[in-house]
Amino acid sequence: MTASDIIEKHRFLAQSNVYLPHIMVIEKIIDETPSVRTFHFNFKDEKLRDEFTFESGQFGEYSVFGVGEAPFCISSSPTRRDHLEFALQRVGKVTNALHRLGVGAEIGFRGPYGNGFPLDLLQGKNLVFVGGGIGLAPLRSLIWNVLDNRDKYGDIQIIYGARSPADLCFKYDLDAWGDDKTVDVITTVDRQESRVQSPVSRVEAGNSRLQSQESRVGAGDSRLQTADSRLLREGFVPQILGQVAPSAQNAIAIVCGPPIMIRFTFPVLEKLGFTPEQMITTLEKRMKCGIGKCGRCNIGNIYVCRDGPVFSYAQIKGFISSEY
Amino acid sequence: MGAKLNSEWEPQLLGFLCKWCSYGGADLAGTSRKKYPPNIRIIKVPCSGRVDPLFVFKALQMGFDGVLVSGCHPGDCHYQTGNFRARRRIAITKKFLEYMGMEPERIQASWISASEAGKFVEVVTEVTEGLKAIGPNQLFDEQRP
Amino acid sequence: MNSDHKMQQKLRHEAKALLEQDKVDLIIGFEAGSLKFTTTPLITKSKDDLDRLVINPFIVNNLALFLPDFKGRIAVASKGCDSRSIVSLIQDNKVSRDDLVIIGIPCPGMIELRKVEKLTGKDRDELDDIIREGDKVVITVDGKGSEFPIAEVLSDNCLACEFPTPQDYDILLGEPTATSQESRVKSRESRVKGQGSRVQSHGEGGGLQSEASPDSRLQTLKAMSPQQRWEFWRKEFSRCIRCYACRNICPSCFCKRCFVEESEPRWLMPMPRWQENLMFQAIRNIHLAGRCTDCGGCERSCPVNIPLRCLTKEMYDLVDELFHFKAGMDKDAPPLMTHYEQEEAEDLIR
Amino acid sequence: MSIEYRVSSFEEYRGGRREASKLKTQNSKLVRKKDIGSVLHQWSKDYTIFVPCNEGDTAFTVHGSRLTVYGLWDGSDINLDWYRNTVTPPKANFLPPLEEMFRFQKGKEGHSMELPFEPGVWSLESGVPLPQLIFGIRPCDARALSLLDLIFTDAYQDPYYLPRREGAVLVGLVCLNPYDSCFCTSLGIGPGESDDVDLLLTDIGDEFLIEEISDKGKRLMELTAGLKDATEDDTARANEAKEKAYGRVTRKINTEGIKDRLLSAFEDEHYWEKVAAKCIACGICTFLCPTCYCFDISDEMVKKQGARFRCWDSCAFALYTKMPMENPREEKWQRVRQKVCHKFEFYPMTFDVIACTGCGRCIRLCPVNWDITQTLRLLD
Repeated sequence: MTASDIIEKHRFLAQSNVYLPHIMVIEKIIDETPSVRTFHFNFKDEKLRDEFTFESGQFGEYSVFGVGEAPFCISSSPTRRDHLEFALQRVGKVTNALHRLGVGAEIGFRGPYGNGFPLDLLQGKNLVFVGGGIGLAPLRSLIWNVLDNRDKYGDIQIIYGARSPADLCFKYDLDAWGDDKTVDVITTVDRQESRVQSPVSRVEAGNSRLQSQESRVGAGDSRLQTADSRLLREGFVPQILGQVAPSAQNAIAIVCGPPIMIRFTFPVLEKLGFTPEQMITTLEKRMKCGIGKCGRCNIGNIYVCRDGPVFSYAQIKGFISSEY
Repeated sequence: MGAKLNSEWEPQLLGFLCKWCSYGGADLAGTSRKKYPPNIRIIKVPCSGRVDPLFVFKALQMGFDGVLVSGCHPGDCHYQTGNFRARRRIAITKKFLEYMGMEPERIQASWISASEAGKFVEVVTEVTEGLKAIGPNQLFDEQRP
Repeated sequence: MNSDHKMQQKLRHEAKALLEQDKVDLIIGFEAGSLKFTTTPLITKSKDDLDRLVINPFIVNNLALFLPDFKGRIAVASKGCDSRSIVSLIQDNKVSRDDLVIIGIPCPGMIELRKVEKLTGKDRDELDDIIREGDKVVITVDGKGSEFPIAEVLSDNCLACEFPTPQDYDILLGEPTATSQESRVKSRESRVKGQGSRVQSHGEGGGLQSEASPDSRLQTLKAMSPQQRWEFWRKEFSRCIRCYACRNICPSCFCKRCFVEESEPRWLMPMPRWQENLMFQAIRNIHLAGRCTDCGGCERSCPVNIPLRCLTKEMYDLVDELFHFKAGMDKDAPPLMTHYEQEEAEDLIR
Repeated sequence: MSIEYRVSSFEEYRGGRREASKLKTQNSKLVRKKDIGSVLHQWSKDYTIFVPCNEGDTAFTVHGSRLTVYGLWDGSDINLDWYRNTVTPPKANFLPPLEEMFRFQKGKEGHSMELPFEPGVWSLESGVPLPQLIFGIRPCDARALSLLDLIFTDAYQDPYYLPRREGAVLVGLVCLNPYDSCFCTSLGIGPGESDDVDLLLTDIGDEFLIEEISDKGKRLMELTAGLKDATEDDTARANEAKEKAYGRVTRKINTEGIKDRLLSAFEDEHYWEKVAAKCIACGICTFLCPTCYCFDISDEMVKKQGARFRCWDSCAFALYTKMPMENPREEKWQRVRQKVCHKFEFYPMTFDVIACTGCGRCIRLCPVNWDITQTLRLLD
């Protein structure tokens, strides 16, 4: 190979450089909770808007130029394509920077990465969605995907919980699903009243004053926001799951939430008769590259970014107790 | 970095001023319309003891030509001992960075009370002149001329 | 039978007794390493392991490093510099003296393998034997032994050591090492001279500075202009790969979260660029003011041979010069940076 | 962006490539040691040449220890009689400790991005990009690069590493004087292994025997003037030297069923705590491991211009896996377990090959002599 061959080769590779993000524009911002915000965004290059395809459960690497990159799932459904959505909690450097952005700001996006939920497997099954906190984001993409093809699936049950009424995400979705007679929604909070304010949300409360209010849209007046105790149960998600006791017959449980919730949910499902193959989860790990190179997101020999983030419990059972 | 070599180059000085004394001194200099070099940018700190050597180094790394840490006179600290502690920190920082090869003029410290507007003007003027004499901070440039 | 061997016997005996009498839960000492002329820390709760404890001229690690990692009562083998690090940790409330049994090793100095390698032109694993005999060392290569003065192969920090016998101990394994008054005087002299050379031109009185002077590198540096020194460090730190071995081997670097790991604000980029590397080391040294006991661990562990002791020793001397403070001498004394005197260091302030 | 290609195993991945490039009949040539300079000179027209050199000589250390690294060849004659192996592995030439991935800037029209000139090519001062030729690479390190190829090819092609790799020529040098920390023979590689290099040199006294291993190597030899054909006697001498060197590697590990032994020890917290106790969790063993590839990505922006960089990262650091709310590998023993298992359990599970080549750097350079061979021996 001569030097000029190599230069040619590089030109080609440079154009398909997997690490180069697309420029995206933020179209709308929704405050979900004091520390969680949903962003509606779209490709700046309009040609790419139609070319782009993804599946529920896949994620992307979002960057604020000069600050860094972080992975989040695409929280909108591939069946609703006028824009894309992602939701994030402000917890670190990149998420803080994202929260400081307003409508019209540009972010970098590369993806979609990962495997997505196995829709083939889910068809014709009864689905039990178990979500906690911001873990509803990936589930939400799948739920809307399923609801937009309602006749292909059996019974649908959604068990969702958060720390307090104010920490419930996607209240407008919870309301909409609650209105849907074909869906059974159970919402729970760890504690009903006298919400202990987390340090994060206190910082947020201070910071949001600096934001221009008109560019953002509040979550609206949800019935859940009034903390109506008839609609809200009290207790941890795994506990409520045990009480609701969905049948494992022809069912698949899809679980997403903080690691601690995931760890406690699997035993409950096992007790209810779900086999490891019937339990599906989507995991979160610290990631940098998103494409199985940088090394940090492994659970055993599995890379969450490359082989996941969606796994059946059967796949990760061996490692989950000590590595997740 | 070419601009730095320009004859119109003016040193940039970062001042960490204690809010009880030195900041008051700077304020008084301003309100009493005393003239002092505009080269100083001021960060108000609760006490000179708040100034971590890290701040000083970071400022120089970011391209400031000099750093001035200023607090209350010994014995006058609002928190009793803050400036005594600052003094130890500044002493080793200054001496150590000098050993590493930084020009000693770039790290400066002073005690200025809230009434010493004159001293503030004097210190800022002297320090700025000193920085002009040694030239721009090119310590962290990739290649030094 | 040389004194290392005697100390080793006593160490094993004492350690066994401490475990048997349930006076401690854990023993930290040294055992033979897996390579020639190396040792490795032995951290054990089991009596059966204690026959592996060794004392030889290669027990270089500063075992104070491990103390904050473990709960319970610990017996730790400790050389002069290690004991000062332990005292320093006590001053900083990182460990409690009540939980410790310090087994003191009066230290005759550690052999620096890199010096042996330089002397013989061979790598460590190509040497047959290195035997210390008093103030001589016999190095055998290809079956042929050659004798050298021990000073030629001792670590710089050992040559400059002021307190080879532990400052604080419960058990001492041998007679205190004759506090080498001589070396103390020598190091003071060279320091004074070093300061002098800041103003004077280098070379004056150069006859007194022998090659073996442990601080000759510092003096060479001080004789340079600030620009030359900065250029020197720039070059050295462009080799740094930021493995943080210098930080992690250091008992005084006990922060749970180092400033380099802070992301908001991001003090320095997590990347091996000389600007960041230099800043990391400068700030690390400032944080270690009054804590560093000149054990030499950082320079010894650096895989890319950055002469880090030229920084740590300068800081060590600086705190002595400015505040008459030596790290780890008195467990009841306050740490350097939490304390002050009414009158000090005023000449540096306008 | 869908996954194009999954690597199923080392043998499968390499089998095809090796078939395509490996020569049916191998030719051997001879070059006098003092002529190496002129050979390199001929090669330097098409390649940027890296040779082992000693940085320690110029460093300001009273300890004159050698700090051997691959440095840009300066055009002078070279003598490698002193050379054993480098401190920094040759992976640094393909996955540099720090590299700029792309630049970005914010203008009136929003953000724009720009790749550095020819990403993935070492450019000479003249600005002409040339592929690399690594002269004197040890067989273990060459194998390590083959192992790295797997991860950078699998699923997504890495646009920085792979172009550098594809252009490069590896000129191996048989390792006649292995260190006491070497254990390559336990991993199916000998000091004279030729599988992963393009040319293999053996020191046979005043001359090097050069074996053409791959097509790439053959082409290079065809362009090289001033070489003699090797006689059968020369080849015999080289083989004898290799044989002898093989016997000099005395450190061993038992790789038989190691994957399963580690799998069953995975949950044994007591074992991992014990072996990790003296580890200081620095990055030496991972940064200087020829098969470790983990990296970090970070942004830097000054005013409105910035760049995204990637640099080496290590599983030994707690920050490596830290998430805002929790850290799956907070404890040192978990990180030590990750390091060992990644090489001896996870890599075999994914690619059916152990990601260790027995180069011994991690043992040789460890500040506390943490020895992976001892750790593994405890599992026997």
